[in-house]
Amino acid sequence: MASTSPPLPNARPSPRDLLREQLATVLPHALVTLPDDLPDLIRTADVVVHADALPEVVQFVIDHLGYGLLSDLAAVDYVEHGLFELVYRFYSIGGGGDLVIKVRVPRDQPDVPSLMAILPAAMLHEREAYDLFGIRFIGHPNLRRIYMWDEFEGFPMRKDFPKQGDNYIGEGA
Amino acid sequence: MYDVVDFILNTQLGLNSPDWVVMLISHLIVVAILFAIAPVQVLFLTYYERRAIARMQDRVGPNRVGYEGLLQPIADGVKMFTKEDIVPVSADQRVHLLAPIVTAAPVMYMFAVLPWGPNMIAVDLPTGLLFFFAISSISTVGLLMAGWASNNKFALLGAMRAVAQVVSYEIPALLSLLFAVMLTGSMSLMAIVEAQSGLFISTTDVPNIPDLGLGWFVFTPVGFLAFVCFFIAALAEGERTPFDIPEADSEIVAGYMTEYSGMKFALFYLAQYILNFLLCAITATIFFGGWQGPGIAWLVSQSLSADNPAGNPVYNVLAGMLGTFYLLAKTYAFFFVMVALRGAFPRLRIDQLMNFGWKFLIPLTMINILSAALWIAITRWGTAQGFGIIEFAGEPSNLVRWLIAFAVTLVINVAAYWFLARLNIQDHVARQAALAAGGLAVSPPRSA
Amino acid sequence: MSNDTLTHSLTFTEAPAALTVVVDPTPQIARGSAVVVERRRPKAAGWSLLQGLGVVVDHWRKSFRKLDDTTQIAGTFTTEYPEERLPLPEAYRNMPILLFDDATGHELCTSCFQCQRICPPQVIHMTQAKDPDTGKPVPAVSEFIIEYDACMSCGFCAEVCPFDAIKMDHNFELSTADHSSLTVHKTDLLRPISYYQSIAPTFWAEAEASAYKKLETNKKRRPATIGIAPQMLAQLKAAHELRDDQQEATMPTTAVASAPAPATSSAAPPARSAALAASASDLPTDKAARLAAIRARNEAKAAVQAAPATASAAPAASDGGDLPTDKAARLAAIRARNEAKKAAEQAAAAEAAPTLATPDMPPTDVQPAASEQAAPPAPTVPDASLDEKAARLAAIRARNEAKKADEQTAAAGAAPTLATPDVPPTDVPPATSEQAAPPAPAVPDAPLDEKAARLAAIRARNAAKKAAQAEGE
Amino acid sequence: MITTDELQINIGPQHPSTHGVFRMLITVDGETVVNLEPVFGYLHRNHEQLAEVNTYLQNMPYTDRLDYFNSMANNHAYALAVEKLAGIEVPERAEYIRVLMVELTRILNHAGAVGFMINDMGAWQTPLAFGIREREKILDLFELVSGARMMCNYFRFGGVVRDLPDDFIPRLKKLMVAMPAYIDELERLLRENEILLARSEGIGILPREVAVSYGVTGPVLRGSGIAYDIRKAEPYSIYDRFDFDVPVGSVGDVYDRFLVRIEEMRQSRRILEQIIEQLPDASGGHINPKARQNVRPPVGDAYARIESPKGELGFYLVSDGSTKPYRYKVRAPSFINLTPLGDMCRGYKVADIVVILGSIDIVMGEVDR
Repeated sequence: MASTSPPLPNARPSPRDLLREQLATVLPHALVTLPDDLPDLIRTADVVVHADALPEVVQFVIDHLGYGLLSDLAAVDYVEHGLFELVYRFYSIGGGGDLVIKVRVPRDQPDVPSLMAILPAAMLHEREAYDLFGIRFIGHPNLRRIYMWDEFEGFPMRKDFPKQGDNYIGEGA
Repeated sequence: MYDVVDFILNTQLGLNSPDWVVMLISHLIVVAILFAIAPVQVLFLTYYERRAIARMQDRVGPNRVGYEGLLQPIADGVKMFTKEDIVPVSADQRVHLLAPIVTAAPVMYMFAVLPWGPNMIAVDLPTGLLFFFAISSISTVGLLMAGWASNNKFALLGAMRAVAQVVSYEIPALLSLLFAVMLTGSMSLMAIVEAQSGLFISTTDVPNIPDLGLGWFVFTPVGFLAFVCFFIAALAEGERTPFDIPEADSEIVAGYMTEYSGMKFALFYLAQYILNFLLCAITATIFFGGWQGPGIAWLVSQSLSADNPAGNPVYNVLAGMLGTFYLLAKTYAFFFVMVALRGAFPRLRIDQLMNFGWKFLIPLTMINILSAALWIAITRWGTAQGFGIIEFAGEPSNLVRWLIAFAVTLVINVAAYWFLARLNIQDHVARQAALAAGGLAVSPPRSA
Repeated sequence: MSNDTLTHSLTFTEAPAALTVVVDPTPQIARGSAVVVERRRPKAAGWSLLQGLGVVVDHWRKSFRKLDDTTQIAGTFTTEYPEERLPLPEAYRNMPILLFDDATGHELCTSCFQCQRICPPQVIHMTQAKDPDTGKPVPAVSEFIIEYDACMSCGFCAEVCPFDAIKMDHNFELSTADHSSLTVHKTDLLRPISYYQSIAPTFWAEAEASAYKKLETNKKRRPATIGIAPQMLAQLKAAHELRDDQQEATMPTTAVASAPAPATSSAAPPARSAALAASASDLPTDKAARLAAIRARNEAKAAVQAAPATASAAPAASDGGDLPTDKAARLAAIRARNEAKKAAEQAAAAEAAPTLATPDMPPTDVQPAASEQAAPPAPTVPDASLDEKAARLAAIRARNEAKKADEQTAAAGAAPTLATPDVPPTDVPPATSEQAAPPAPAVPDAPLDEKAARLAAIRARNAAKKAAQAEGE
Repeated sequence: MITTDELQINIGPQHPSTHGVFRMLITVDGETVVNLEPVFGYLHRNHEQLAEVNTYLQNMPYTDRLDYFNSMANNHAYALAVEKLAGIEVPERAEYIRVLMVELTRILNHAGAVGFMINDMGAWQTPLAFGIREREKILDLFELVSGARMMCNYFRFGGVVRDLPDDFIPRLKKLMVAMPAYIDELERLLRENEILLARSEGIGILPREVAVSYGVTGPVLRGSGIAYDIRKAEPYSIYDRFDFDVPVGSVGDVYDRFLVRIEEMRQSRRILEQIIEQLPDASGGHINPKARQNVRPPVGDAYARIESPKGELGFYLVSDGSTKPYRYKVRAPSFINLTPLGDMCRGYKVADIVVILGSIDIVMGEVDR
C-alpha cells in the first residue's frame, strides 16, 4: 500500500514574496504600504493587508497559492502605537514554510471581518482573540468569551489591563 | 438438610417431631446460612475481582488491609456504611429510598432455588428455573425507580438503558435454557443437576455409563451453544463488561446509581454482585453440572436417605461439602472469566447491544432449540415416532444414537453460528466499504 | 454568514480549493513515505475476542513473578512504596537546599542574588549580611527564605549559582499538615556538603574544586564575615572548649555547661533542626533536649514544693539524657500528656490549669497558667530530629488533654495558655491571680519573632515562680 | 405517536472522560446527539500574560505545564522559537539529545492516548495500564537526565541542561527491546477486537477536506488521510537525517486515528534506533550553555513549530529588545483540534462522543492555557 516519492527540489520562491507580488497585481487595494519611518517594534517585512480586504486575500491565498491550513492567529497589542496586529499564519499541506498575513487595526475600533465563512478553522482562534484582546470579528456566528467567564469585564491580554488587583473580589484594580 | 435434621431430631434424640417441625427447622437453618453467606460472598467477590484484574494489568491490587488485603472489602464496607446518606433535594424521596431495597431484595430470593449439593436446596420448586428468572426481573423495577427518583439526567439515561438491556436479554437467556428443560423434562434445578451425572454423556441419554458426575450438558453441541448464548446474556443481565452500559462510567458517570451514596449505594452494589454470583452459579448449575463432580455419586450412595436407611449421616455432610465445593469452584471459575472479560474488552454501545441481542443471539437460541428437539428425537425416539430410520443397521446402541445426535446438532449449530455471524458482520462491512468508497479514499502521495 | 456555518459539518460541500491548486497536496516526504495504515478484520467471528482474552489471562499468569528487567512487559512491576523505594537518580530535583562546609561550618552562599533573580515563581528571598562594625554589606547571607509551598522545582537556582551553594535536595517526603512550616528559613535549609555528596556524588565531584576554591577566596578576602551554619555553632564551640580543657570528663556535661542556653542567650539557635542534617546537628539537639528537661524538672520541683495541693509532681524527662534524642522527646511528650491528664482530673476539684509546651518550641517556653494554684509545668520537648512525627502527635494529644482541662476549669475562671506545635506564642500575658487570663494567641510567623518568644518564655517562667511562691505562703 | 423532547446534558466539567475540566453541552434526542458545544476555560490561567512578565528563560518551566504529558516537546518548541528569535546555534549533539527526548515523549504520549481512548470506550483500564507501564519506563529515563519525571525543564537555549548520564543509553536500549513487544501485544489485544471495531469504525469521521479547513493537525489530520507531518513538511532540528514513514488513515474515523498512533510509536522507535546509532559520532560542543540565562533577542518576531505528539505546537514570540517577551503566543494543538468536535459528534450516540473526544487526545492544560 505504501508508495514513496523522491525528495522534491525546494525551488519555490519564498511565499511572502510570492504573495506580495501576486497581490500587487490581483488585489492591489488590499495591500497596505507601511511608511519607512515606523518604530522598530512595529516595522515588519511581512505582508500587511487592509482589514476589509482580509477575506478576499485569504480566499486568494487558499485558492491560488494553496495555503489552506490556517495554523495560527496571534493578536499583538502595540499599546504605544495604538494598534492591534493580527498575525494570520498559513501553511500548505504540501509542506514548506509559512505564509504570514498581517492585519493592523486601531485599538479604539478593533473590527476585523471574520474568516468563518471561508475557513472554519478560524472559529476558536477568533474567539480566543476576542476574549483576550477584545478584537471584534464581524460575522463570527458565535463570538463569545472562551476562557474568561461570560460576565468578565475587560480583556486580560491587553497591555493596559491592570496586572494587579481583582474587580471581582473587591480589590480595586 | 431435611434428612439431617430428621435424623438428629427423630432418630438420635428420639423426639418424634412432626414433619412440619423438621421442615421448618431445616428451612430456617438453610435461610440463615444463605443470608449469612450471601454478603460474605459479595465481599469476597469484590476482593477477588480487584486482585484478579490488577494482576491482569501487571499491578498488585489491594494488599494492605489484613493478610494480602483480605480485609479490604470489610474496610470498604465500613466506609460505605459510615458515609453520609445524601438525597438530592429534587429527588422523589420515597422512591429514592425504596429503589435500592426493591433492587436488592429479589436477588436474595434467588438463592432459594439454587442447589448447593445433593439434597441441599432451600426449596426444590418444580418451577425453579422460572422462579429464578422471574424474580430476577423484579430488580429491574428497582433500577427504573432509582433512575427516575434521582431526578438526574445521567441517572435517567442509565435507568432506561438498564431496563432496555435487561428486558431484552432475558429472552435469549431463557430461550437458551429451554434446552435443559426439554432434555430433563423438568424445571426443577435439582432435577437438571441430577440429570448431569455420568461421564461426558448424561446418564439420561445413555443410562449405562459410569457415573463420575461429569455428564455435563456443556459437552454436547446443543449445550455448548446454549452455554455461550446464556453466558453472554448473563453478562448483559448482570451488567458486566462488555455490556456494562447502564453504568458506563465514561459516558453517564454511574448511571442509575449516580445520586446514591453510602448504604444505599452499597445495596445496589450488593445486589449487583449477588446477581453476578448467582448468574455464574446458575451457569455452573445448568451447563457444568452444578454440584456434580467425581466422587459425589459414591458419597450419595453411602449416605442416609429414605431409600437407604442404613446410610451414615456423615456421608450426607461429606457429599454436601464436596458438592458445595464443586459448585463454588465452578462459580468462581466463571467469575474469573467475567473478570477477564472486564479486563480485556471495551464496552458496546446500547444500539449495538440491542442489535446483537435481537439479531444474533435470539435467532441463534431459536435454532438451538431446534437442535435440542432433534437431539431428543435422535437419542430417545424410536420407530413409533418415525425415527426407526436410525436403526437401519439393526439395533443401534444408545451410544451410537448419541454419537449421531452429536454430529447432527454440531453441524446445525456451527452452520447457524457461522451464518448469523456472517449476516451481522456483512452489515458492518457494507458500511465500511461505503466509507472507503465514499470519496474519502486517500490519495496516495503524489510523486513530483 | 449565519448560524449555518456552525452546522454545515460533514456536508461541507464547498471544500476549500486548497487541495487542488498550485501546490502538490502531499508534502515532500524525503527519507520515508506515507503509509496507509491497514484496517484489519478478524479472521473469524469471535476469534479476536478470544485472542484478547488470551492476552490478559497471560498477563495474569505471568504476574505472579516480580520483574525488574525493563526489557520485559509482563510481571508485576509495582514498587510498594513505603517499604520499597526506587533509587533516585543524581539529577533528581525536589526542593532547593543550601550547603555549608562540613569542617568549618562556613556557608557557601555569598548572597549574590542570582537565584532570587532567576526564580520563576519568585519564592527565594534573601537578606545580605552586614558587617556589624561598619554596617556595610558583606558577601554572606543573614537570612534566606524559600517558600517550599510555591516552589516549582525547576532547578534554575541550583543551575545559576556560581558558588555551588544552592542545590536540589532529594527528599520528597515533605507533606505536612502545617502550611506555615513550608516557608523554610536558612537554618533549616542548610545541609552539610557531605550530605549533598552522598546524594549526588558525581555532580559534586564536578563542582567540588571550583566551589572550594571560591569559598577559600571568599574566606581570605573577608575572614570574619562568612556565615557559619548555626548547626555548627554549638559543635564548633564545644570542640573549642574541649581543646581548651582536655581534662573535662565527658562531652555531654561540657556541652550542657557550655551550650548556649536557648532561652537566655541571644546567640542561641532555635532547637529545630532539619531532619537530614542529623550528622551535624544531633549533638546540639540532644543537648538542648537535656537542658530543657533539666530546666523543666527544676521548675516542676519548685512548683511541687510550693504547691503540695497538686499532688502530681512533674518528673520531667530527667533520665532522657541517656536516651536518644527522639526517644527522649517522645517520652517527654508522653509524660507531658500524662501530667496534663492528671492535672485535668484534678482541675475539676483544684481548678488548676495545666500548661503545656510543645515539641517545636524553644525549650524554655514554659507558661504556667494564672490560677490560684500553680499547676505543674509540663516538661518541654525539644525538636526530635528523627521522630518528629511521634513527638508531635503526642504533643497534639497533650494539647487535647489540656483543652479538656481547660473546659473543666473554665468555671473557675482559670485560663490556661496553650501553645501550638511549631509556634512559640509570642505573647504570654503576665499571670494574674484570681483573674482569667486570655489564652495566648499563637502567631503564625512566630519564628521570625524569636526574641518576643523568648521574652514571653521568661515572663511565663517568672510568673510560674511567683505563683509557686504565692502558693507556698 | 409518542411525542419526544430533546434533552440537554452537561458532560463535564467534572466528568470521568472529559480529560480534565472540560465541558460539553450536548443536546440529545434519546441517545443521539443533536448538538454539541464545547465550553472551555476551567483551567485558564492566562499563561501568555504570565509569560510576558517573565524572562525568556523563566518561561521554560512554565511550558512544561502546558501539555503536561509532553513537557519535552513543549520545551523543544519554545527553545526553537527563542533560538530563532535570538539567532542561537545549537550543537549537533544537543540536537540529537533533543530529538531523542521528543521521540520518547511521542511514544509515551501515544501509549497514554491510546489507553485513555480505549478507557473511554469502557475498557477497564487494561490498555491504559499497559501504556502507563511503558510510560513509566520512559519517565524513569527522563528523571535520569532531567531530574523530574513530568516537569522536565530540560531544554535550554542553545542546548540542554546536561549531557546524557553514562547509563542512559544502556537503559534506553533495554527499553527498545520492550517497546515492540508492547506494541505487538496491544495490537493483539485490540487491533482486530470486534468490540473495538464496532465502537470505532465509522465513528467521528473527519473527511480530509474538512480536516484541512478546520485546521486540525497531528494524528487527527493524518488519520483523515493527509500525510502532513511537520517533521517531513518543514524539517526542523535534525529530522531530515532520519528515515521514517508517515502513517496516514484512509477513512478518517476513530479507528484510523487509533491505528495512526500505534504506527507512529513504531516509527518513533525507528528514529530512536537511528539516534542511538548516530549519537556517538555527533560533534559535542558546549551543549549546556550556562551563559544564556539572560537572552536579549533583537526586536522582531519569530514563530517556531514542532510536530508535537498531539499536532502542531507553535510558539509565536515578539521581542521588543528586552529580556522579556513582548508577546508570547502558544499555538496549542489540543485546542485547535477541538474546533471540529461539534461537527464530528453530531448524529452519533452519547457513548460515541467520549470516544471521539478521546481520539482527538486533548490535555486541558494546553487547551485552556
